[in-house]
Amino acid sequence: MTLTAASIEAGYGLSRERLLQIEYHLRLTRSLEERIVSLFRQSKVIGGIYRSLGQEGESVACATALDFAQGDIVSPLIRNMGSLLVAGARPVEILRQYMAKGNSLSRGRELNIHIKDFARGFMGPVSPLGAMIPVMAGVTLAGRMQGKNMVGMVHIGDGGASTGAFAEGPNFATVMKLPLVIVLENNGYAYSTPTVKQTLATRLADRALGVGATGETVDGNDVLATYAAAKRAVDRARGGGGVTLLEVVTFRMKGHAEHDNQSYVPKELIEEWKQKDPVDRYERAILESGVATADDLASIQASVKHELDEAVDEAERSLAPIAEDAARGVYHGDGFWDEPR
Amino acid sequence: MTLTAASIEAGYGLSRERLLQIEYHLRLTRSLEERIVSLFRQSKVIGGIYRSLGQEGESVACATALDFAQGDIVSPLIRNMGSLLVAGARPVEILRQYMAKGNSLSRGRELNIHIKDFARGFMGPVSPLGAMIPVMAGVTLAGRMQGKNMVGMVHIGDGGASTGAFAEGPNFATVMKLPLVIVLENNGYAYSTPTVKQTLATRLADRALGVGATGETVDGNDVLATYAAAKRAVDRARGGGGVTLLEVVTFRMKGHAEHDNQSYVPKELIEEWKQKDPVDRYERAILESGVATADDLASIQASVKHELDEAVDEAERSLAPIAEDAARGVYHGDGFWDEPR
Amino acid sequence: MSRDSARRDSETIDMSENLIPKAGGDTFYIDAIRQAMREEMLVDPRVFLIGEDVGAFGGAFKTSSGLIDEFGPGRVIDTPISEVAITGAACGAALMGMRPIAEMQFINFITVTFDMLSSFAATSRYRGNGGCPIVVRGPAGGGVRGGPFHSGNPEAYFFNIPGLKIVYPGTAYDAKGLLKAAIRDEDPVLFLEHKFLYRRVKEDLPADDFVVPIGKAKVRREGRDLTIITYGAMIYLAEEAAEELAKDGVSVEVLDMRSILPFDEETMLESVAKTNRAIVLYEAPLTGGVGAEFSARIAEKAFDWLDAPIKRVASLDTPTPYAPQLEDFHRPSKAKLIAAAKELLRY
Amino acid sequence: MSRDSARRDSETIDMSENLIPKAGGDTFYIDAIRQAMREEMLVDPRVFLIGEDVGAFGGAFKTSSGLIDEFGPGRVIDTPISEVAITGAACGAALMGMRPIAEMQFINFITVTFDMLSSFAATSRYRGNGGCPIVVRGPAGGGVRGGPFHSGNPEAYFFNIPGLKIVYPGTAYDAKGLLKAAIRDEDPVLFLEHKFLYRRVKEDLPADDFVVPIGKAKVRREGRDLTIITYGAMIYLAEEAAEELAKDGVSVEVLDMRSILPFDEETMLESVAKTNRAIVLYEAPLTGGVGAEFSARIAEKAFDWLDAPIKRVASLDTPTPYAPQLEDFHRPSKAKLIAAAKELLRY
Ligand SMILES: Cc1ncc(C[n+]2csc(CCOP(=O)(O)OP(=O)(O)O)c2C)c(N)n1
Ligand SMILES: Cc1ncc(C[n+]2csc(CCOP(=O)(O)OP(=O)(O)O)c2C)c(N)n1
Ligand SMILES: [Mg+2]
Ligand SMILES: [Mg+2]
Repeated sequence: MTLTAASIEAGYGLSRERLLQIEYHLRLTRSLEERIVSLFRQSKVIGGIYRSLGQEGESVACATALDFAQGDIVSPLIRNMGSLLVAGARPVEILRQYMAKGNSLSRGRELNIHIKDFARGFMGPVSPLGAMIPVMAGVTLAGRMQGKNMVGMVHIGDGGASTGAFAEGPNFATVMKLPLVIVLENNGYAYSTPTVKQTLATRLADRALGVGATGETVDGNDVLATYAAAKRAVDRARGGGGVTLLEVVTFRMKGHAEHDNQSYVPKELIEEWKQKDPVDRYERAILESGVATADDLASIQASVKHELDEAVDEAERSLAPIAEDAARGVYHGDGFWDEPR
Repeated sequence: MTLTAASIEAGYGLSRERLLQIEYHLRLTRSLEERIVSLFRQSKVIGGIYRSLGQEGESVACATALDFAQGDIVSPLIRNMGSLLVAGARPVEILRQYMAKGNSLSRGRELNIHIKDFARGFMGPVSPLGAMIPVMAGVTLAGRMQGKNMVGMVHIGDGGASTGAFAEGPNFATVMKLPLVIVLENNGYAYSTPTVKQTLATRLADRALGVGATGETVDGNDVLATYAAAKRAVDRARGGGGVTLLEVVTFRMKGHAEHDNQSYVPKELIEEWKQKDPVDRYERAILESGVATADDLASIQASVKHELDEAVDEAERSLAPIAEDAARGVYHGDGFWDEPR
Repeated sequence: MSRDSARRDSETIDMSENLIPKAGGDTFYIDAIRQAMREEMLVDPRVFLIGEDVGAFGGAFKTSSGLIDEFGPGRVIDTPISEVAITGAACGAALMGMRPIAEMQFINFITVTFDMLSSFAATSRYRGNGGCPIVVRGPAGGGVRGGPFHSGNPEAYFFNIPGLKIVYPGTAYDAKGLLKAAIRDEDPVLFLEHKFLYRRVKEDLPADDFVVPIGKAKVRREGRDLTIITYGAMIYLAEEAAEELAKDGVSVEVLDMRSILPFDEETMLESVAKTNRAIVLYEAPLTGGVGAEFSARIAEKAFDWLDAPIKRVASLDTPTPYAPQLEDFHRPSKAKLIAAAKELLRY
Repeated sequence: MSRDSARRDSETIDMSENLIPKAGGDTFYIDAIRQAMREEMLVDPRVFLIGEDVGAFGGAFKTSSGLIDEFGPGRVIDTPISEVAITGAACGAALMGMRPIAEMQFINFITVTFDMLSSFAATSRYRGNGGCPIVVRGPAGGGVRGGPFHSGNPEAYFFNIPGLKIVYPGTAYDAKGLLKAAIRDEDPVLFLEHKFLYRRVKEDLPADDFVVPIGKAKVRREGRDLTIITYGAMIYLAEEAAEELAKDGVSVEVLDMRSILPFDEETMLESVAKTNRAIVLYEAPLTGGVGAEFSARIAEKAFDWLDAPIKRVASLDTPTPYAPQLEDFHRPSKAKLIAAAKELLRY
């Protein structure tokens, strides 16, 4: 079946404008990470980098299925920078985090994408894997109490799904019929551990069965299919249909962090997944369907480059935090968080 | 289909002797609990009582499927006194626990069935629900390392199955292909919480799917069926087939503990389950199949009574612990656990 | 733990009942807790209760009895047995502007969700993730023959975790006032309630709304010769010892810290400056208990005032044993307290 | 946390590298840990290692690098990301007579399994459930720009839990000797290893088997005027301060506690009896840190010897911030230590 702009619009409910928006977010994610890597090499990034190369598709697709205007909130993991960008986090905000600047959203206290802004609809994770599932259950519980029509979306990895914190969340959220979408990213590895050593389950979405949630598995490198599955889950949640555990199958194309050369990953596997690159596939799809021209893509890339040039400049110009501030803002009442930075 | 001694022998591999042994353990469990209740009313029991009335069948049946001579180990929960008795715990040992005697297995430090003896093949639980699943995974892991052909069996309730500790266990044990049988007792309630408020899963055994284990559900009040299912699971474990999550469906006929009059349980439900009493059903089965006569049953009950009379006497004669001992036996090296009591 | 058996065992506890106000008082400690929750739920729609069996059943100890009838299952929420999810959901709701109260059926099970409280709740504000105003409460304390897993005093586990607050009231008044303060607080508060006191202490409470500010200690008894610094159920043991020492002409000041994090260093130091002798008394095991911090602060900041070493009286460094004989020996006792006092006074 | 970035940031850390033995030494702290595991696995078939990525990958920090080649996947066991299961399985195996070493990828994640360690492991022997000789180890400590979740010093969380042991070595020798002692110990031991020291301290180690007994402190530097009581990576800060104070003619004794539970009260008191002044130094936040207990013991048992208050120098009462400027301010510094010392000396 050949796609056309009209068939995509009909099948996925995505206008040309939104399709180009997706392309923009895909490119923005990929390019921003590349910038971070080069800043890292210049010793301008504090701490590690956790790449989402080859997984940008699912982050962007899933977050695109949310309706932030309705108060939806996404809680990404470290490899979901794309979700943050879709929710409206600005590249400079992410760069300031990586560079531990005093005017970063966490004011230099926290790493990479550990940032939150409910007004825009995002909350970064804490490091202990699994914890954000219960937390996002609470976010959606509160949303319901407050009469909001919001949906929560929370990401977890194939590895993180082995934690007890993760496990309590879906059961709890499901029995309370909360409007929560849990995106389980099966990207083949958790650090050096392949999924087959993480669990004997053949389909991670089957965990939904054991708690009475809806489970679905989708090719996470197929942006449109992932969007469609995420949209179904979001609609189900908003419609009172409860929790969906959406397994997106993808692949971590880089090591766990920058220093890890992923020597433990068979070369052929990397080659194989390179062919399935979500950005390439998506671009082919929108080109072939006539949604976009090569010029459109070039102009998106140019504007991404321009945006990131400015963002990097702005981030580099940002000041380091004031040492004495380390003592403040632990508890309410000292005014720290009310002061501008 | 009418059962006969021969059909039971053929179908279940249970000889008349073992069938009478089961009957003995069922009656011993039920009667021992009744003794504990009456000691409680005389203020001779410290702390609470957690009855297994109406659930004795599954405890006894599952433990009977183990082979303690091969080094199998069962980790019961509070309502699995029957498992302990099958494993060879003596009634007086359990009474001394309840009465906090100085010569109890825990020397007065621990409650009810929180006792352990690996030589006989049992280890009572800690109170935090779910914890024993990982612990028993480790027991079987060690067994395999030591070249033993042992199987572990661990019990958890419908409520306890909502804990993160529980959830980590089956995945961990399954991916390591450990010889572990997890008996999930769905007895309708966790304290005051009915299973429908615990989870939306319709079949708790489905949790097995999400981790790649084998799942099975059985009528826990049908002693023979439960035995058969447990035996399959034990054989699977011993044969290298890994973890089974065996859901036994039963009903908690009493409140959570002695002070709880279970006002929250619909009367009809209790009536309904009374009809399904596992001991009654089992006795009917062995009577009707000709395995036992009414005289056999009477004589078993008489010997249980006799045994318990003596056990109660012995427990009552046991001394309270020595106060100063409270300071000892926290760490190795002070000799406390080497001294006789 | 059945309530009856707890009651039955009370005679063996080294904490004489006669010191506990009974006559005239009409609000038990446990009812003070319920009142605080109820009143805050009445005035603040953001407040809700979440935990195991807290709804129609009213909680294992009946602390929330009746609340579901008044506020419905939307605000008195029964949960699966999932402490991580309960506290995690409370955190998420708090970030959304709600004021959740999460009940642990027994405070011991707070250990299950240690990570959520230490990693998520405690750090949330500091990390720029926003204030996380949850209350986590549950029955703590021993003397009820609860054995190793139902007698816990976990305050020290959380004491080195900046971002949390911890309170441990010993009276019905403080229970109500501190719980209200905790619910209104902008930061996460662990509210430890002593199950031995639930139905043993009662007093008349003001009809009007009141709070007990977090971080303020209370001098329960004025004295000149020695200060006993304590909190929770131990305040009664301290008063009992003070009473007995008074017969020998010794004037003991009893300081109820009430709040543990933050704690009222000022009042503590003032008292020691006056009496020049201090005993720190607590129910948890000695080593690494929060009383060590109290002692360390005095040793640093009131050194000049000290006429004698700072003593501590606490439980033995063991888990809580089950048998009454063992538990009584394990716990602080009046005898140990008086011996410590006499030693200091001889100094 | 990439190792490179940790290294890169080392210059900003207030812990001068020149004090750290380098020349001649050939065994890094991290290699000492691996050697201890390897040697114990060689002589004792009961010993095995279990944790995330510990096998072919050799662990996130490469601490177990090569062990799987020597001992196979049956004894160097990769697990799912399940800290409760890892430590729980270690407990179960220990009860069966094995000697498991459970690795936390970062020590912070030990909070996830707090219940297993506090409820199960710590109480096992006392409850009659049998000794539970597990070792739980993992990279602790800050100064590596790890931010709030990769810089933890969790020793105080476990310090009020009788039944556990806790050690925190600061040198390669002690790392090896204490880990061997921990593996051979009959009780559960938390072994905290300082990730900042992994590849920064090295020394020549004896070729023969040796252990460092748990519970024994070590006087690293003799002095007459003041004792700095510390452990972990802070020993270097203490020595640096001692060095600088020596220029002013002040003679500082540096006591490395090494073991935290049990700790060497005797050596500590002896030192204070000699110097009459004490500073307790630790890397965790001040309030509720284990140093409070050290201080409290001195205040009770060495009171007569004290010529001045007992001071503590520790991290600020905040989570660990990420930016170098913030983290450095958060942590104990030589300046703070020297200021505290001078204050005491003026006393
Ligand atoms: C509870 C917990 N244990 C261990 C870690 C250390 N850790 C960080 S990321 C990671 C691997 C995560 O794998 P996965 O969940 O599959 O996510 P991916 O990296 O593939 O995106 C580990 C083990 C952690 N953050 N939290
Ligand atoms: C982690 C944890 N949370 C709470 C409790 C308190 N508690 C003890 S038994 C119980 C109910 C258990 O229900 P279930 O697992 O169904 O077992 P049943 O009583 O029905 O046999 C609860 C909530 C506990 N022991 N552990
Ligand atoms: Mg992964
Ligand atoms: Mg149940």
